[in-house]
Amino acid sequence: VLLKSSYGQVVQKAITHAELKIADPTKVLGPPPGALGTRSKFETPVKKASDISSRTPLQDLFGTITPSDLHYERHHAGVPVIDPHSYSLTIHGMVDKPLVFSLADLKRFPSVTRIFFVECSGNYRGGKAEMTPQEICGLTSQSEWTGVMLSTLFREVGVKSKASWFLAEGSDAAVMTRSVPVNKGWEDAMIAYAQNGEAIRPEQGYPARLLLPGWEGNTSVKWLRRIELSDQPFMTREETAKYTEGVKDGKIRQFSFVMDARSIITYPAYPQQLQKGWMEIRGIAWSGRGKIYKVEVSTNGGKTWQDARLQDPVLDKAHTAFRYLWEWKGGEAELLSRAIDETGYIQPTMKQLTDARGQDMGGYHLNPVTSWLVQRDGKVLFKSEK
Amino acid sequence: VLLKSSYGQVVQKAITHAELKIADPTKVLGPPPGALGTRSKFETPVKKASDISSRTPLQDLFGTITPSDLHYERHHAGVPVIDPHSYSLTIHGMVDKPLVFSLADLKRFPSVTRIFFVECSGNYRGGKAEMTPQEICGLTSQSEWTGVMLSTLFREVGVKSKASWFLAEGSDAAVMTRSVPVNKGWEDAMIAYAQNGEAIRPEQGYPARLLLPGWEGNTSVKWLRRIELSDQPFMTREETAKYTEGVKDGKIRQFSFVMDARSIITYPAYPQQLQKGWMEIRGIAWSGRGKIYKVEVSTNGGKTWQDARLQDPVLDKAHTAFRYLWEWKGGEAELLSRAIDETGYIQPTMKQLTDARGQDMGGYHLNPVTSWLVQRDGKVLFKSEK
Amino acid sequence: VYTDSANWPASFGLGRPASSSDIAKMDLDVRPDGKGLPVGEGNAIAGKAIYLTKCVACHGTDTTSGDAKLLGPVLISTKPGKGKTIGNYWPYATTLFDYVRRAMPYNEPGSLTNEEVYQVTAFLLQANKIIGEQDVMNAKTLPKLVMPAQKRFIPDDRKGGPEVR
Amino acid sequence: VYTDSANWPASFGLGRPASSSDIAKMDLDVRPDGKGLPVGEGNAIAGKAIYLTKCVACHGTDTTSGDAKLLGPVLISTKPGKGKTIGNYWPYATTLFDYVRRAMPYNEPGSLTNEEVYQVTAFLLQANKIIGEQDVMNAKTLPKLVMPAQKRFIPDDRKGGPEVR
Ligand code: HEC
Ligand code: HEC
Ligand SMILES: [Ca+2]
Ligand SMILES: [Ca+2]
Ligand SMILES: [Ca+2]
Ligand SMILES: [Ca+2]
Ligand SMILES: [Ca+2]
Ligand SMILES: [Ca+2]
Ligand SMILES: [Co+2]
Ligand SMILES: [Co+2]
Repeated sequence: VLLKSSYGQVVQKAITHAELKIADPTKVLGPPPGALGTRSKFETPVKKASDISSRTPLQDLFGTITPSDLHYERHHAGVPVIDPHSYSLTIHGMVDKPLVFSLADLKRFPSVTRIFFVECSGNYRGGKAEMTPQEICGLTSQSEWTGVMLSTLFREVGVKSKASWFLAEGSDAAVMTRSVPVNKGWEDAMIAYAQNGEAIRPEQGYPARLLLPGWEGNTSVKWLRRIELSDQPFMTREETAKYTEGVKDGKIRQFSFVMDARSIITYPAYPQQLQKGWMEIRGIAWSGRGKIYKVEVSTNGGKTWQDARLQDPVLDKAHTAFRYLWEWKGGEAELLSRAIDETGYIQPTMKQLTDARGQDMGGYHLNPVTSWLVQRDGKVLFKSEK
Repeated sequence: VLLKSSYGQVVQKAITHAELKIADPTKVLGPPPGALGTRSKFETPVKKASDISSRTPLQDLFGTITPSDLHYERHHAGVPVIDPHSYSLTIHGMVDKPLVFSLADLKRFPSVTRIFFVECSGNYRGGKAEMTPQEICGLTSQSEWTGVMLSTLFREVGVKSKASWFLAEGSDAAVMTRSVPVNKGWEDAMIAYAQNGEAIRPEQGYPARLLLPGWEGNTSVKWLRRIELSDQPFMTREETAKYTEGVKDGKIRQFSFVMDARSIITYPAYPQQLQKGWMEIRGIAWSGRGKIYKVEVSTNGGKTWQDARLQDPVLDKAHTAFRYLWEWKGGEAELLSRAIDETGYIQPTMKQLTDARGQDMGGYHLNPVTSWLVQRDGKVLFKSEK
Repeated sequence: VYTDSANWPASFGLGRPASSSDIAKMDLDVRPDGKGLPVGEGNAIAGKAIYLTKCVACHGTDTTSGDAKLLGPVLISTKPGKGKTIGNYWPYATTLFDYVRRAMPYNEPGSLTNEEVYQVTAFLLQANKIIGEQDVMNAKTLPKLVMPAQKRFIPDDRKGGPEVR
Repeated sequence: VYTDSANWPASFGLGRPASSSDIAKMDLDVRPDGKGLPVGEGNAIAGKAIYLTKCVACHGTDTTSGDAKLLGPVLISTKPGKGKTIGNYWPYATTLFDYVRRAMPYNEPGSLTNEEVYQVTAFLLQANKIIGEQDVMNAKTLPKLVMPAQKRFIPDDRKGGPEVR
């Protein structure tokens, strides 16, 4: 039935995609413009959730931006509900003028927008052949973040010259805390209130969070309510009992903040079924120490390596898409990628990591080269090193 | 009630944000990690829909990426439902080898990711003081697009040297068609299948669309099913009866593809209520002819102009965030911004446009400087020039 | 700029050849020179009957009140100042055939036969005083029509730089 | 790199002064030197009672089977090879007070009084063989404890460049 109305009005307001069974879409009017777009019903990318985290479906993504609702999650006591009108950020301790900022205050300061990744330092899983990129290292995601530089707020409160660390505290039920060297605060720490063009999502710290570009995700405290300047670290549970890793001689490495360079091939990868012919091997590479300088790809298990093409612009501390043309003529193959960052760091193998750190290195800061085995029948399997 | 389970499991799986009434979020466990993130219930950005289009809420956005579900919509017969498995793109006409590509085929070709805006050439509304940026010019949005360059497909089908135009045809119920000079195809046209990291949304052309960076949105045919190479334009309805504009002496300007440089202040803007003190005047600037070279801001109705700060990286044919620090001490003010692109084009006033094109210039390609009147009481109103 | 094809194979071997019948199935366009026009023909008298059944509800007639809320734009008007219409704005008659065939009637796009499209095209041209009631529109005659507005169309003269155009 | 503060005013005048009571309300942290520890005290005997009421369901006891599916990590274990526990991994006793006060019990975080936190902290330290049953934990004694694992902690020595560390 047609509704008469002014120019151009269309009529099936109530019909959803799912109800439409379209033989020839050129013959049937579709739904009119709406208030919010949708995903195609043929596309259902989802995070893979455990009790304590959920992982970004890297194998389903293109380019470098992670859709906000697919950003990985890691929280220690669930996602708090925070009313933006009662939200505040208090900065105190070794400062001249302790101040309380409302969200509106934060938004009036000079702002900055920057694309970079956030990665959990526990971002490695192995152990079987049937693993997707999401399962192996889906605890990394990238957004366009907007907020105020922490240095701008430091200037406002007058951070004392003797202050060497600050405590960042969240207002989730874990009241999450981490100690951060003041230098990082002056350098490039950001208090972000927006993500990918809109208000930051609750799972990512709504209404405002700390962001320490290139550093392990846990330090980028979400739902940030307080910053205390100090002349020593606070030795919170997360920086002592957690997020530290065994190294040789029974030692435990602490304050291992930076995420080392890494890459993963996301196509082809398990569970894709390969077809013969030309294709583009694709993946992402990133480094917490700066820009990706180069990504090398091997299709023969590391015997020879070729340079992949990097997607411009290559940004600092950002997921960088890489691409490499390959013709699969059938037969077995082993696909690897390794990232090299601008410091000259070369993504290591698992063996190199174990050699350097010892057998008790635990699960943090593991960034081994990932290897995919292509079988004769086109099956692609993860070659787990553990 | 607690559910016993393995390490770290939390318990309120069924409780949604809306049900939670949190006094102190540090005292209540939140919901655990999930398969898809959500918007905060305190944030409800929406597109403003008419019968034929819906507009991006520019005043609610930060940075430069438009969340995919807030991308503006303009379609001529609704959003078609297209099964990606039966989708195909046929390229024929003046080519050596007419070919039919499946979506899977398109995705195997060398791919490219690029951030740029798409804008409707009818993107101007005026007429009253109570208008938001969304209402004035919300028919522009920006995404990170991924796809195959049309030049790559041209190479594959062997476009004949005499071909000078191509027809792009959609598979919506309007079977939308536009003629495009072949040069644009070789230069930077893209067949995109992904947007902001994931499959392109139905409203933006799922599963694949043409994208002509910097050109009026209508030419970037969505739901692309066919490209025909020709030695002349096809003179479709959209490039004759529509998307043409009257200029002086009764003439009608046709094939006016490029979107001229433009900017708009999105904060402060109607309906914001200004508070005295320092703030950042913010907006976006863009040009279909290349990079934004400069944005100038005036706070006194155009008497004096200052350079705004541009957000890095400044990308080609891309929404570029600009920022300018301003202290409102009370009293009246008039805020303006003007974009200057790398060709030296300076965003004109409405009067300059009318002077150049005459009174019958119609509603396409109107990019006048936008002016906001700040009243004594802090109200911000649009100063409509028409 | 965006592709470095130096190491590409001559062909990626992707896609399948498009057969003539593949193409014919979707090759819907009509060019100003008549390329794409199908066999068949029609005149305004036959077209009027179709228009009054399938089009008038949304597009009205010359006697429809200017205040009427129509779902579609006015197609028939001899009144001056009626904005962009077929008679005063459309540069090519072939466009009318092409557009009606692909997109109209709005609620049942693609439902008209080629014959019906010729007929209703003839009717709209006649109602807009381009042709007479008896004139037959077909693949030969339609491209020959010179529309009143055609001479008004000029190519885009904007080119960047300081000048506003 | 990201801010050009050349033309900034000395202060943007945004935010309001934080009063001592504003700060006191949320100043929850405890440093290794004891800064932040509140008045109050407790010993392991009192702490055990709390533990058995409010903690044991999720954390078990030394006799809990290794196969038990616990909601929380094992806190008390004298068995070797039990992974990272308070006795063999935690470098500072103050961390225990700080963490329990802010985050435990998991289902009712922030519900313990300072006195209770001292008590349960004492119990966990005693159960992990750091202190005796009668030792009183308070703002004076707690920072003085030297935890067995403290000497194992070293700063990060990774620094980019070709060497894998
Ligand atoms: C259900 C409503 C409806 C019916 C029935 C309908 N139309 Fe339309 N028509 C429209 C709408 C709406 C538009 C504008 C579409 C757009 O702008 O994309 C339109 C546009 C047109 C145009 C282009 C007008 C211009 O100035 O650009 C022509 C020509 C046209 N219709 C012809 C016809 C013919 C011939 C029929 C019958 C065979 C028909 N229409 C039946 C709603 C209708
Ligand atoms: C409802 C379950 C539950 C209860 C009750 C509970 N806890 Fe926990 N506890 C947990 C979980 C889950 C974690 C891990 C949290 C994380 O990793 O973020 C934890 C972590 C801890 C840790 C840190 C362990 C480590 O190795 O890092 C300590 C210490 C602790 N709890 C003490 C207590 C004390 C003391 C009580 C009682 C006053 C208590 N817990 C009650 C679930 C519980
Ligand atoms: Ca309408
Ligand atoms: Ca670490
Ligand atoms: Ca669990
Ligand atoms: Ca145009
Ligand atoms: Ca054709
Ligand atoms: Ca403190
Ligand atoms: Co509120
Ligand atoms: Co299907």
